[in-house]
Amino acid sequence: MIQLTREAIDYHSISEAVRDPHHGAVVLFLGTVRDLTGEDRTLRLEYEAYEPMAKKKLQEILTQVQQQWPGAKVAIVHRLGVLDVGEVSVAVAVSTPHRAEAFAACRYVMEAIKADVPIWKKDINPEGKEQWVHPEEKTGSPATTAGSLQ
Amino acid sequence: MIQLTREAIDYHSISEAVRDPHHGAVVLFLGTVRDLTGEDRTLRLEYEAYEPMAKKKLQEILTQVQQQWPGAKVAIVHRLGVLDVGEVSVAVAVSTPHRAEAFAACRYVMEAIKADVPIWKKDINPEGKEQWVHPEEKTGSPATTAGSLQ
Amino acid sequence: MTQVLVHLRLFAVFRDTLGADLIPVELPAGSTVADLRQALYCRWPTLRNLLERSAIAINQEYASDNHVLSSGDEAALIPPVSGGQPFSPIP
Amino acid sequence: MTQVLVHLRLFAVFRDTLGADLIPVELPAGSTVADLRQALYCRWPTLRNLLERSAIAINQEYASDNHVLSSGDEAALIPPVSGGQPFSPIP
Repeated sequence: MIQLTREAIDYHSISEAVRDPHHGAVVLFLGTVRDLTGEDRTLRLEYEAYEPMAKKKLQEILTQVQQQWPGAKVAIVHRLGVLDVGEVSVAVAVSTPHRAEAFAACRYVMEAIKADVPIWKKDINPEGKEQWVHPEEKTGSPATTAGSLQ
Repeated sequence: MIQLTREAIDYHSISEAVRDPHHGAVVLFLGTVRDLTGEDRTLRLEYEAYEPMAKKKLQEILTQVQQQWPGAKVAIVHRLGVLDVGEVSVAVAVSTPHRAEAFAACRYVMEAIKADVPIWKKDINPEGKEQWVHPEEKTGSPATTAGSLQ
Repeated sequence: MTQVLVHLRLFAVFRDTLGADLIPVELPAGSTVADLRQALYCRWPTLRNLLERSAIAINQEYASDNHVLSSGDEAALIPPVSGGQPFSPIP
Repeated sequence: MTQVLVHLRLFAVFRDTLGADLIPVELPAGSTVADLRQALYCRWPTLRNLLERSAIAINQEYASDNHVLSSGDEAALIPPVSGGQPFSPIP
């Protein structure tokens, strides 16, 4: 299950959605808006996506998870728009028969989202200064995604 | 926060309890009762603890987490008594500033619980056969816990 | 036809800085993603550093430099995604 | 005093098999956890394999074989815990 939403994420329903009588482990990850990055204060974050491509990339991540952990149940919801400190920006729930795979698959999904899915955030500080967060690493570069490019 | 309970675990409240405006990551693990182990069917599990020692060991795990990941917020709840397939037997929620530590600390807690906390389960199959689950590995042996023994 | 026209979507810092979310770019027929990059470097020299760190997607897929453009392609300039702390290796 | 009396708590398979949750064990003064183990092996020879895989806790702490017992100690026989699948190394 994949969703981009402008509403608060009901993460409880997401973890319920992946539960399965054959599966003994559920791992839920929540990304939440932090008020401090080093010494810099954050008042709000604004998330923006290239929506059709983001959905396509998230779907590819689900496919990759199925290849590595067949039968895993996965739900991914990412929030868009303006979020206050403490709000949930992304929720990923995974269930598998045993715990090692549930941790590994949930972690895999989060790293893949952060590396490849076109969703950006703008940091708004208490003084009203706005700044897009674009880390030094290059996104989706041939160097990191060459395998899927040609 | 540590709890042994004979009631259904309200895991949503546990993940809420560890949320923190300084923390950008929450990882929740749920252990649930699986209906199949290999080809063996499970109808119910019964969990039993050496309660005062289990609480003491869980408290030690919290201390170890604070040493490795200072400031992490952690909640551990383990269910005791008879559980049906699909029910949650253990819930561990961790929050930290960044996701890598939240995954690592939650995983650490689960491995430590499974290795060292005196809680046992009895498997009851659909034919009514009951069997305590005591894996081949030795629990709390000097070989694995020597560091804390002498 | 000796020209190829692509519509380039802009997001985040590019959209805010350039004040547009879609701009048309005309290039000679047979141009590649590398040629599109060069055209963007010439058009917005002050954004070169960020452009170099950005990916280009063609029809919602990350495209390599030697990808040949077609008229009507949906192109998008993808600045580095939010990332969080530097990625640790997946265990 | 030449004897030490410990109260041994039983759980899970031991409690079910032996039909008791607390049994007194008398040993010579100065006995260690290793001596307690030997006494249990002698008393319940058919459970030896499981006893060997079990830990002994003294006053709610895992005890090494050379730990010397005191009268009134709360001892517990801890069969292997539920575990789940074999532990993979913590990343």
